[in-house]
Amino acid sequence: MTNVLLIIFIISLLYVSIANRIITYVRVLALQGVILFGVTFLQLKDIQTWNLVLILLETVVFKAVAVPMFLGYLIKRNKITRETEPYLPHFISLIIITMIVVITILLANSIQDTHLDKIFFIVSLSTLFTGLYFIASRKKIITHVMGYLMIENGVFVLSLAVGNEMPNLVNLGIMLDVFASVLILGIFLNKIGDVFKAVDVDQLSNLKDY
Amino acid sequence: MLSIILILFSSIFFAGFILRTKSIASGRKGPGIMQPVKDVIRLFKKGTIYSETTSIIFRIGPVIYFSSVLMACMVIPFGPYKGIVSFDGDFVFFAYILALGKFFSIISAMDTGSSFEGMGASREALFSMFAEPAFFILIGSFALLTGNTSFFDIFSTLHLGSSITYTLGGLAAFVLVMIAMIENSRMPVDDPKTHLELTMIHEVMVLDNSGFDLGLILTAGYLKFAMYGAIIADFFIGGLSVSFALPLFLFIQLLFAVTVGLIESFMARFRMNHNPQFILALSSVSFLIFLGVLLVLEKFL
Amino acid sequence: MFLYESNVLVGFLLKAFAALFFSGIVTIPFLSARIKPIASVSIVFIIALLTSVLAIIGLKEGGIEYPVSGGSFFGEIPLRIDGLSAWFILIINFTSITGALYGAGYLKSTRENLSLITFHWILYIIFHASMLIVTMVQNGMAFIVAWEIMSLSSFMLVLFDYTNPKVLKAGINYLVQMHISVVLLTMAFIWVYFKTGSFDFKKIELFFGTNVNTWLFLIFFAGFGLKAGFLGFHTWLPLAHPAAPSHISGVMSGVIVKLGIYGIFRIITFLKADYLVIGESIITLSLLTGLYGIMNAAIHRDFKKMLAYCTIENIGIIGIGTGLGLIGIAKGQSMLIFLGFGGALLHVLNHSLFKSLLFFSAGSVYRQTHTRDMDKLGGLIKSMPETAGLFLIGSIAIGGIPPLNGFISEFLIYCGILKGISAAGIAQITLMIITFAAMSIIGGISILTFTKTFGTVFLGSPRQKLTSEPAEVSFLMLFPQYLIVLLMIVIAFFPGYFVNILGMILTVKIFPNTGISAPDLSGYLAVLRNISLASFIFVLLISLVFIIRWVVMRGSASKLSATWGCGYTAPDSRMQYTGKSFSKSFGKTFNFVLIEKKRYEEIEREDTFPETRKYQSFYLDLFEHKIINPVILIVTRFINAFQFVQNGKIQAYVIYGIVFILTIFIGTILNFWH
Amino acid sequence: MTGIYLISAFVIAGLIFANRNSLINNILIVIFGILQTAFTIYSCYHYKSTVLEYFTFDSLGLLLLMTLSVITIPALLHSYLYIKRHDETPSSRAIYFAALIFLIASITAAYLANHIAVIWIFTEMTTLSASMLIYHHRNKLALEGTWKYVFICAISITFVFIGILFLSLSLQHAGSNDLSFCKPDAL
Repeated sequence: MTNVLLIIFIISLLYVSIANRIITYVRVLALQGVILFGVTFLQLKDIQTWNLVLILLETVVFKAVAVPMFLGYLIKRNKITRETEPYLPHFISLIIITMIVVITILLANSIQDTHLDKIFFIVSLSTLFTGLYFIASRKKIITHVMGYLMIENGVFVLSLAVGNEMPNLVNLGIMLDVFASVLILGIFLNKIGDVFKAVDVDQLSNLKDY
Repeated sequence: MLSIILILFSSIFFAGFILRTKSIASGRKGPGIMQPVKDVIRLFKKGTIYSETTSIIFRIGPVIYFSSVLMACMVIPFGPYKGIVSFDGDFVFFAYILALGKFFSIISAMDTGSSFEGMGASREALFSMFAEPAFFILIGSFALLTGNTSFFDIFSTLHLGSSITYTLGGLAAFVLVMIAMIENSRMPVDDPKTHLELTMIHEVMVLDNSGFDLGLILTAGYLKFAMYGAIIADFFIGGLSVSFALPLFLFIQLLFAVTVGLIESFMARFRMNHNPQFILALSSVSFLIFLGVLLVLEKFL
Repeated sequence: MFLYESNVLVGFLLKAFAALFFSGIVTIPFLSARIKPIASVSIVFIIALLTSVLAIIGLKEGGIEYPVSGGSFFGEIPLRIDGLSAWFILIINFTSITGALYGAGYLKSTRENLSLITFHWILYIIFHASMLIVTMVQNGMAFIVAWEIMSLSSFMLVLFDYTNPKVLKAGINYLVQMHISVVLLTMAFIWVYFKTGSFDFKKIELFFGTNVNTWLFLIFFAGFGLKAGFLGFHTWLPLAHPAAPSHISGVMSGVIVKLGIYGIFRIITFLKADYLVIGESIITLSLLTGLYGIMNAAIHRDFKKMLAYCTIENIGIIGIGTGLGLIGIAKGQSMLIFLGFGGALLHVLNHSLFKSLLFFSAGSVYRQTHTRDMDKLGGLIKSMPETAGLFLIGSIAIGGIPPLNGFISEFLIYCGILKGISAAGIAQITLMIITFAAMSIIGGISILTFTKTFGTVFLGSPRQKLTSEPAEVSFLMLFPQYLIVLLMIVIAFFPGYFVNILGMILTVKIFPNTGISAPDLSGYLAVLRNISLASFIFVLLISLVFIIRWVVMRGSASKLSATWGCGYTAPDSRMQYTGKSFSKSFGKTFNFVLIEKKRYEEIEREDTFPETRKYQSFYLDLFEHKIINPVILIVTRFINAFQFVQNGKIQAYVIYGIVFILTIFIGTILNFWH
Repeated sequence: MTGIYLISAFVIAGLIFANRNSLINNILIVIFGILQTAFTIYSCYHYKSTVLEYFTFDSLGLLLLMTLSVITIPALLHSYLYIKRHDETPSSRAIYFAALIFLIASITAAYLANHIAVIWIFTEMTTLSASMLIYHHRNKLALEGTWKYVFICAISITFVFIGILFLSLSLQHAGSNDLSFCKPDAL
């Protein structure tokens, strides 16, 4: 069942690569939160109850509800246009993300480690690279944030793979989630949207070596 | 032999069910279930008009298109019964014989020298080209899963047992439904019922066909639907005995028809330049099926 | 290997071959213009007959060995004709005969230029003979010489229309690239010579047995790959093929390119280790070759250039088969070896057939219309019905569509992939499934390519007024094409015979080296019988539907009218979909591989009333324009920095000499070199 | 002492943040300077001892800590002069110094920590405080700089976390579960 959820997780990556609207990204992030909730529920059997409850709360409340709502609010408040405006066509994005998945499959196979559940490894690594690719290939700052959130989801998946042995690492991951998302989104909400009217990364290129 | 009879049988009602679903979804009563078949019979009786530009290609095109679809149907098995033609790697033959039909339908559209039909032909070639790898990866994955390479062997040894195999079956059904939609140029890719400028793939290719030829082309379309329906059904009825398989087969065909109708009722057509990425996404989904197969086979350590 | 050391028949045949070859070259210039083509065709035919007999003996007996004394320079040259050589000899002979026949018809109108024709036919004979010798000799030095003669003669054949600067440029490009190939091959043979002390091919096996295999194989692969046109080595193909006269392009694409494949196969038979890594790299490269070739073929409007790119695609497919066979050796799977190598070799034959057919019929179109731009043509099926039919058959076959021969070889390779999937590690599985998908997408694009070409050239109505009304070509040009179609149909409907031969070749050639026992082919022969049965059923089905159609339509009315223009009342033939527009959306989707360049003048502000304007769009080769040309530019700039050395002053040149001598002198005195 | 240092440093930072009086502000800064120096001297005398389970005064940590303390004093002085010359408002001054002290304390703790997760937490804290410092001027350029800093740091911290995860995986492989650098008994 975990594997099924994780495969759906990868499908969400593919879906996001051909999505045209920002709101679709938000929905996919929410979906990923729900999937992570399911995976956590199924995967972390051996840890203490209160810790599990904390993690579950984090995934479902923070990842699946709060952050997406917050993002939706940001989009509305800052009047961000709804198109995603990638640098590369969606077609190429799709090819690249498929390639990423294939390469991580091959990479995962080359690792000789019985402790590691390979499917977790594949999913987290491909999510990670997809997030990085998103940051590199999208124009808007808000899509950068979404790429970052996606990376965090990927890292969370990886931390779940070791979660039974070291639950404190999962907690650390959650701390990272909350900390970075709040910081980044906070800055975004308070400042960037007000100061920069059209939020393209092209506007954020004044600081450089001349 | 049984399979082709079943496919022919379900193809009679298929288009009718789609139409009926669509009319119910839009709150109309709609025509009878047999109306599409009656239309085809009416077309068979009619005379034909040929364009002066056309050559022999235009006359043989529909015939070869129809024959290729019929031939492809012969490859499909039904549960415990083989198709008429069955050998190792027959699905390659299946895909390529369909390609032959497509080849002739495309060049017969080019034969009219019309700008509209050329446009349709070009898009048909492009989109069906993108759909090929999805089908091949899909069947290749199941060939890997079962260790067999013919339709019959794959389906008869395929056991859906665990949650992950059900997911694979579901994903495969999704991919096949979408391939069927692309092959027939139906809703998410093209809307067959809109005005000419908006309907740009299959319907526009057959603008100049009339009479018997048009009837053949329409029949081939219904057959294609029933054929893909049969493949989808085969994913789930492989190991069953006939008494279970037969109703299940008909039920899946019905379900497929209703699904197509619902998709056509509630989805909007994509923009033409978004189609390639959508169709290629099917290949990526097939790739995930492949990943799932690897998981089931425990190839990861 | 069965040795036929001093068999009388073999000796006689070889001597007859040599005698006929030399006497032919000497006598042709003195014949009258009418007899020249007839004499040359018959010489080619008889040489082909003699060598085919040799090849058949070689096949039957499992190999011929006939040492020839090459004087003090070459030493003893072993002539060996084993199954592999025999297969290629037969392919070369068939294509050369059809090419010569077609050429005799094709060159009829240029008969007035007598010396050119003489030269052409002499070269054709040399070319044919050198190709045969390349497949026979197994001495590195002699091989290189034959290879060089082959390259040179084909180069001069390409230059038939030498007054055209474009042809000259393409020819020079071809010449240079072929010499890079020769340099690489020479390097490889010399390496073997230094390690083993002999140029005999058998010593390569010794080399591979005692050294790391990959590097020498890489050099050989680069050398032969240049000839075959693998990705990165392919840039000469789309230039040389359109430049050459059509029968030469047909033979070049059908056979010369395949000799690169022959070389690679030959080296593979000597390999001793590293099968897996070599196989995987070949598959990967071939995959990219195939995709790249067909993508480019899909967008070009010059139909001979399109065919040239299509050749690259087919080389990719052949390469995929070869790689599969190598993986089969690595994994010890005899069936995979058979399907991979057998599929590749059968595709070599098939491609030589349908590609020469396509080039010949395309040549007929060019001969009648004098243009290679498909967007200027249209509706030719009415004036050239037979050529159209032949081109259609070639198009269907090259797409690998049943019921024609292309399907058989592609099917074998598909089956090989399916075999390879179920038995290897995960990296191979993934590679296989990607190959599987890529093969299918190659098939899909080739349908797009050939529907486009056939549709625009032969269907619809003429797009431009041609200078002369096209008419069907002469029977002499059609006859060889029908011959090819006949063989294609034989392969398509009776593949078992050819597969048996391939099984025999591989059993003798590949399996003993690897220690893997030959597979039982009966299963696949049954499958192939099933395929031909299915093809028959299909043909019957088509005829049945036709009969029904005829019966039903007998009574009903049928009339002719204008094409339905969707209400537009003034249709024009220029409004038809063109080749460019047909592949436009494809080109746009893959714009990261297919570089489109446009040339036009912008409308200025002052141009109140727009005048007639020109808009031009064309595609560039990614490799040529993004990789090779920039590198050449950088090298040229670097070398240009030394321009001052070559300054045209005689004094400076003398000074260089003095400086050189002084350096040597001083160096000797000061003992620099010890 | 380590605990006292950390707590008092954070308390000082908090007080500065709350305070608007310039004299008290200066006094607190001086106190922090003394505290930092004192703690450095203290740690020199407790070389190779482990305190509070997660902090060890090892040689690398000490070296870096001394460098930090040497830089701290002129940095505080310079900040004082800079703020004074630019006529900052009390609130912006308070935020500035609070963030500065917070940053220095976090860096100190990160230097001395012997557990990779603890280091990681303190590194995050440095990111937070440094971003506040960067945003001091509150104009468009500062905002751009802050955004870039925060975003890149967030990604880098994520990567560090991935590294920790991999490390823990390989530790499992080696049969261990401990992510600290050195066992107390090894010293």
